[in-house]
Amino acid sequence: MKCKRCKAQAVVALPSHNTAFCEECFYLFFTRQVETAIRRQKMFGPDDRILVALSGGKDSLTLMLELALQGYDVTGLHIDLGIGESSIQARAKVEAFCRKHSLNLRVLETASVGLAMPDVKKYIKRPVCSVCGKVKRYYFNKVAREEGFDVLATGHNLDDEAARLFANTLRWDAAYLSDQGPSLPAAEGFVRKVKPLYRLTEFETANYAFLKGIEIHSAPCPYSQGASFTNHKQLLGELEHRSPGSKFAFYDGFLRNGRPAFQLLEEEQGDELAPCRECGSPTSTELCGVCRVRMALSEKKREAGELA
Amino acid sequence: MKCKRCKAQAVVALPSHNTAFCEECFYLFFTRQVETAIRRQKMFGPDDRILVALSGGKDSLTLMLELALQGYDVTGLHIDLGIGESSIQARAKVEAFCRKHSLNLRVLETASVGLAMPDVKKYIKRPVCSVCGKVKRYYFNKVAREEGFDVLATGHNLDDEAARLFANTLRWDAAYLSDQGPSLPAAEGFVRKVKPLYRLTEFETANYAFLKGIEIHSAPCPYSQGASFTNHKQLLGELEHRSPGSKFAFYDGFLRNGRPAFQLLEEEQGDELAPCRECGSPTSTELCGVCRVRMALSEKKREAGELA
Amino acid sequence: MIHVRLEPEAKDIELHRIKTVLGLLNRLELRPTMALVVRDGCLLTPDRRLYNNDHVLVRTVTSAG
Amino acid sequence: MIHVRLEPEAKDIELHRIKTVLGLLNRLELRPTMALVVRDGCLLTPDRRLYNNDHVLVRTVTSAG
Repeated sequence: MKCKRCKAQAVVALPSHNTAFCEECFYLFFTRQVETAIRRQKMFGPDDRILVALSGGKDSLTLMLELALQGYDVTGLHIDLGIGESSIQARAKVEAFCRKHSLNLRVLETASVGLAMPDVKKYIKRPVCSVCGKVKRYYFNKVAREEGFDVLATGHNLDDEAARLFANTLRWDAAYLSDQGPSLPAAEGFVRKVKPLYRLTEFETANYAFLKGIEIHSAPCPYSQGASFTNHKQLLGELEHRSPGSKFAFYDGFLRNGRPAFQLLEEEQGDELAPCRECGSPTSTELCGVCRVRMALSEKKREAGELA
Repeated sequence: MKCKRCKAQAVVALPSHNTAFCEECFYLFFTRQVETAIRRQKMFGPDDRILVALSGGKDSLTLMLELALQGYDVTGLHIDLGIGESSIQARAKVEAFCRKHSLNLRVLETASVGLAMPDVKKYIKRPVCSVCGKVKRYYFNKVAREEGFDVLATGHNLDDEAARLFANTLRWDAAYLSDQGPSLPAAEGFVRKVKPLYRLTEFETANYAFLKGIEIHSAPCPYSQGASFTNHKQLLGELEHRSPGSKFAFYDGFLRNGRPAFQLLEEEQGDELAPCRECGSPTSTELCGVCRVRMALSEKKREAGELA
Repeated sequence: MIHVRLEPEAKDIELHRIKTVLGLLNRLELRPTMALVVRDGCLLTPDRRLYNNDHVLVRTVTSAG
Repeated sequence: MIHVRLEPEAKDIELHRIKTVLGLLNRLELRPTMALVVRDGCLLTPDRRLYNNDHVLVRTVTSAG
């Protein structure tokens, strides 16, 4: 297979775009997809300060490197969840990556704010993955706001976004469907959130990470019950295989024609948000979810004699 | 496997309902699903005159028989498309079925109104399946209105409805999504349309037809490019297999939470309908689709020297 | 060995080492709710045993429309 | 015969009668966009030939999160 642009030996074949590229031309393709995402979804400009959520996986590190190469002002934020060897390794990968490429990095340890995940798993009855996701989103937003960043960027790719959309659609969850997308504007208490890789598939980010020599953290979290949305990703993968391009068409069509309907519905019926009485973050209840978990955890640990 | 109700040898196992039935108890289950559909979706009452669209397939004949057994006032309408041996066989099956069960039947030949499908295929450049569907819907509605029926019933089952919904959702077609459902109220120029089998799967209607000894017309139409929505049915079948009940949940959730959003959107943006200047049927253009096809066909045939 | 009539394809095949309806469906790559399985005019659930020289009808249910 | 390293499972297997990357992916029941295939540090497209005694890395791309 030859590169469609320069006719050299191709290293990446992309059926959904009906094309194939050599390494250099693949970078060009990749960069243009990110540029198009940033421009069309009005994500940010050259003067914005961007906080990039870094888990250590291929997508977040790819995003960080690509934005830096495009000249944006990026700072990484890694949240250390304190889950034994897994968290230690993920953090080490992120730190080595940022050192190698001379990129700014902040690390926040959830244990330091009373939310070590092993404690959550031990004392809180709710599914740990759901609490963990909530805690991460909360602190990404909090750090971005408190340190004056203009926008929070995450490494979600097209497969992540399409699988999440598929799950929300199967349940017809109007609230989520009104509020899912690659670029969510700032709102009272929430920093702007963007997903510059939403036009690129998992396969494309994996190729980029491999070609750029990014050492990724790929061990699954020991608490995870298997990959989230994996079934949906497989079904959508099947659909894409039979009809290349249909995954992007599904997601893009939603942004154009689906989401507006649910936004209209939510305007008529949606919950009002008000500041949490503990931390000031926007919430539809009096006390926000993260403050509730933090308080419950501290009480349970006191009962168990682990706190003074 | 034993019947969950009476402990006799089961003949039908239904994973989505986590149950199995003998023949008699399966009929009871089937009847109750149809009764629930009619009641919850306010389809019709005991005094309504019901026109049932009969293609000759298992679903339409099953619907006709079950409604007759429940004591409803039903009349069948078969549309003879004039497609050679295929149409002859389908019509023969429908006529034999109605004779056997002493059911009222009307037959309309599209050739008699200038719309024989072989001519459409020969002279009209649009996909014949799309024109054929349009013509059938048009005459089902026209006969129902002109002959004073209260409601038109079609044999669409849960798989048909879920696959169509899936296709409309993948494209996020807001107009179709605002207007899909098992019970569409009468509107200016349109008779009420209902799908009393929408809670029953293709597997369930196939079992019913087999057990009732219904001789079905199962040869595919010679013009068809393979079964419509078959890929989508397979994907949804996979989803259902992994998570029994998810097909109905997808469709039912749409009716509760998805459709209202698109109806709201269409109220703000939708096309206005007005009577067709030729036939009076409601249309968003001056001349309705069927009249346009009929005129084009008659002109092409005149040019070809087939009409005076 | 069992004799299998496939519908609507109207094709006859013979299969070996099949012990149950579920085994037959798996061999044909059909999910249990994708086909009716009939022996001597009676519908069979997936758990039913099949025997040597059984004649079985397998009718897939997806409508051809 | 070719030697295959599977990631992220960290498993080594050997496969026979494989002539192309596509054939390798098919044998592993992977669609072409579900995995990277690497030989001597270089990415291979599905049409590339594989040779006897090749050492190949197959890394599935679906993130484990």
